[in-house]
Amino acid sequence: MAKEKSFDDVMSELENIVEKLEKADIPLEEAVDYYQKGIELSKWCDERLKHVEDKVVSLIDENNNKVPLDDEEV
Amino acid sequence: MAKEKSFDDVMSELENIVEKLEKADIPLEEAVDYYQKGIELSKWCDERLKHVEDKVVSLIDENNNKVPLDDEEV
Amino acid sequence: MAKEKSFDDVMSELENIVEKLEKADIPLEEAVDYYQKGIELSKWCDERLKHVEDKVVSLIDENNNKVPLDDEEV
Amino acid sequence: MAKEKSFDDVMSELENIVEKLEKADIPLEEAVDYYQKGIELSKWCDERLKHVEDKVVSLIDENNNKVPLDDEEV
Amino acid sequence: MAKEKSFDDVMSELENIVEKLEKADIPLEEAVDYYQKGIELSKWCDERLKHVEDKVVSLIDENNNKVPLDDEEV
Amino acid sequence: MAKEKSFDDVMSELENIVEKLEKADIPLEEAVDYYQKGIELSKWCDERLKHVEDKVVSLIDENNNKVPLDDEEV
Amino acid sequence: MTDQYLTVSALTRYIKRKFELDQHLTTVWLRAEISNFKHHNRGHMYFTLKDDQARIMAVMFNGYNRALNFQPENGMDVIVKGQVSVYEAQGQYQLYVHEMIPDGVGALHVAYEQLKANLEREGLFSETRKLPIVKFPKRIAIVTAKTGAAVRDIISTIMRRYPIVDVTVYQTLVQGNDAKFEIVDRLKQINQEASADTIILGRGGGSIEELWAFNEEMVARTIAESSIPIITGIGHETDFTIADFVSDLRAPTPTAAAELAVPSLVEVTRELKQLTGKLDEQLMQRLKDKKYQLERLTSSYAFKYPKQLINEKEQELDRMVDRLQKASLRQAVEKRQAFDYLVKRIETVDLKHLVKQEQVKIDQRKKQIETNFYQQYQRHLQRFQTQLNKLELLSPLKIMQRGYSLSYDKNKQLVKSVKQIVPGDSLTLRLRDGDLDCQVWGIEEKDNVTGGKKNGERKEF
Repeated sequence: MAKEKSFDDVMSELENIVEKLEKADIPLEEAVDYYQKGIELSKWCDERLKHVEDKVVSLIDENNNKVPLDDEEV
Repeated sequence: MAKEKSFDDVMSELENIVEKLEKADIPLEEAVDYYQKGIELSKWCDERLKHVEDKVVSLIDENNNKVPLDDEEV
Repeated sequence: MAKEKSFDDVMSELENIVEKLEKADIPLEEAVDYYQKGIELSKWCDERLKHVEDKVVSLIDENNNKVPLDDEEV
Repeated sequence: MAKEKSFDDVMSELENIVEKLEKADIPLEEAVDYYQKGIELSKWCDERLKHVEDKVVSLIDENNNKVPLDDEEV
Repeated sequence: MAKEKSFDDVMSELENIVEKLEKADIPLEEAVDYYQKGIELSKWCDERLKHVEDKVVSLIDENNNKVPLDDEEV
Repeated sequence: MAKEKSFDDVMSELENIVEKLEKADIPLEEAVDYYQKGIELSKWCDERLKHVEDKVVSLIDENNNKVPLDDEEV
Repeated sequence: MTDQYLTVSALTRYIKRKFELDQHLTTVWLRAEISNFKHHNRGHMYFTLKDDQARIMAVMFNGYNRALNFQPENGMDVIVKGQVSVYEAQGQYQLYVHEMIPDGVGALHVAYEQLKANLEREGLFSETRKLPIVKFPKRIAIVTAKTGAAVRDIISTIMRRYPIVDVTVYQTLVQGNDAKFEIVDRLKQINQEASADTIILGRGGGSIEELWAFNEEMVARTIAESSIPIITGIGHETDFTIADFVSDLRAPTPTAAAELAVPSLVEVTRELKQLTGKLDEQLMQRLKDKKYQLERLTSSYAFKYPKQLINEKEQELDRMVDRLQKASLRQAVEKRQAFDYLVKRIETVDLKHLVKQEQVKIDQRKKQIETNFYQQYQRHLQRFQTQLNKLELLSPLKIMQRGYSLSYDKNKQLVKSVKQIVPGDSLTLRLRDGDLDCQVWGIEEKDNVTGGKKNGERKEF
């Protein structure tokens, strides 16, 4: 998957696929293809999200070390 | 049978044969031909399905291995 | 008897002969001929049927050997 | 960050970013960029404040030495 | 601070600064600058007053030698 | 202080100075200057008053001769 | 015709208006003798003024005659000032007297009044042209007679109050014809010499004639021209001379003039002390004010607690960082939730089930094909068996069970006539239960089907 694609674009794509998969009359092979594509996209999204989550958390940790705020709040 | 044929096409064909065989006045040789064709097609479908099943299993396995979500759910 | 002849054609012929034989005033010699012909045709039909049966059995065997599905289902 | 920027300008910038982040429909990558920028700005503000505080403390000390006001108050 | 400035001018300046400092929305850097300036000015005023007091006391002493006034007043 | 100045003028000046000093909003330096001037003036007046000589009352007679007036006469 | 007549009242009023409009009649100075004097008990005076040839009725109302310092009586020569008008009720013109003095001094009074009026008109009495009296004079010139109570009173008063002043007495005549010249000379002399900062012009009490020098125009003008302030103390309290009007300050008596000319030394000393005290007091007060002002400024909240300026910013920053982190986390969490939801939805797609469904479908088809084919097969089989059964039932071989047989030649042709056969031919004789191979030995032809022998011909093998 190209790095240029945004998370939200990919999420839209994924949602699209999920909707297609949820239709009752989808041909089996198409379903499998969509499923495969969906798995692929969800992996990409997951990695992306994990990366972001790690970043946010690490920045917050780092920040908390320097600017201690109320622990309950953060 | 050409690989290009879709599973659903073949299933339609198969159904077609069933309908034809249901007609009362079908000549024996034709019936045999249909029968032979039907068996052939159903074999093809079986194989195809088997192949799809393998793929599905491997996709699900793959998915489960890389994106471990709640175990009970998957 | 030509192989091109269909089972139904032959059956029609046989039926024809039987009808002729059912007529009371048919000379014996003719009756014998018809009968003889009828026997011939019936033999052909019988063979034909047997042949079909064999073929079906072999197809079923073949099918069962190559695509073993759930035993109960097939 | 350029030294010429005032604390209040940077705070406004920070607030701007926070407001953007508080909107529900922001794309993930933008959110990350905003967040990173926000952290950067908040660090800058923090340092600025520390710097200013030191300055004020030294001014107070200096003031107390030369123009003694109420000790408890300052 | 230039000696030419009058005590009252400097007091006005100081008052001005105090007013500005009392405004809640004053930018940080400005506030500190004002504070610094205010400290400077208040020192100057204080010294000025002390100087004047000394001068007056010496004048009064001188004066009292020739025109004795009520001691309690001075 | 010039000798030519009359006691009257100096007293007025002194009064003037006191009036000016009574104004609450007089600049500090001016106040000191006024004070200094006032002290000077009051000294001058004081000296003037202390310096009471026996004044001779003289008479300009019909002949425009200046003669001391007899004490008995006065 | 009657319209041309006036009423007496109208005529009288007309005449009265004429009197009142005549300037000569509104201010009249008159010298005459009083007769028929009557002082009415309500205060008004009624009398006749006469000379050798004429008389005029006169009235002096209460308000005017109260100022008189003598009692008018019949035969008295007087000078009066008044206005001529008409008493309408009597149709009588009369003099309404405003002022009255006994004749003799009368001429002087007229001169006095006329000079006073002139000088006043010139503005010599105006307060604005009066010089201020020096509060603390250094040299005082006293213009008065060398001897007498006046000069003594003046000098002693000055010496008692303010001994530090120089006093010079400029001797002068104060009565008689030459007095005015001496007074003028002295005043001019003092001005020329600039030998004083205050002049006291004084004289003791006396009659109007004795004080007359001070009513002379030249004296008045000299006083007015003086560049040194002049205090007049002439006569008694009730005496007002022209000099008094022109001088810069009028004192009722010579002693009073001395008091006005100099301050009291005791008072001056007290005043100086007060001023000096105020000087200290005020400066200290100003210093106190400034100190207080400075203290107020330096103790202002913002100035005293500068950290407060930072504290607010600190809090602001903390709040902002909180918001930043919350918002960022929320963003991540929301994306995660949205994502997880999608993933869950994908996972609920049961592909295995789909496969199973397809498998079931395939199997169904397969079964249907088999069933349908079997039915077809059965149909064909039945059809066949039906015919086969029928065929068997109709088999001509059954006829042969009754003893018939069928003969077939060597070509397997049914032999239907003897003519098909020659002796020696082989025949197959089919019986019910088998075939017999036979050879024809002889042929015997018979007629037709009836079975009669044909000519009895017999062929033999």
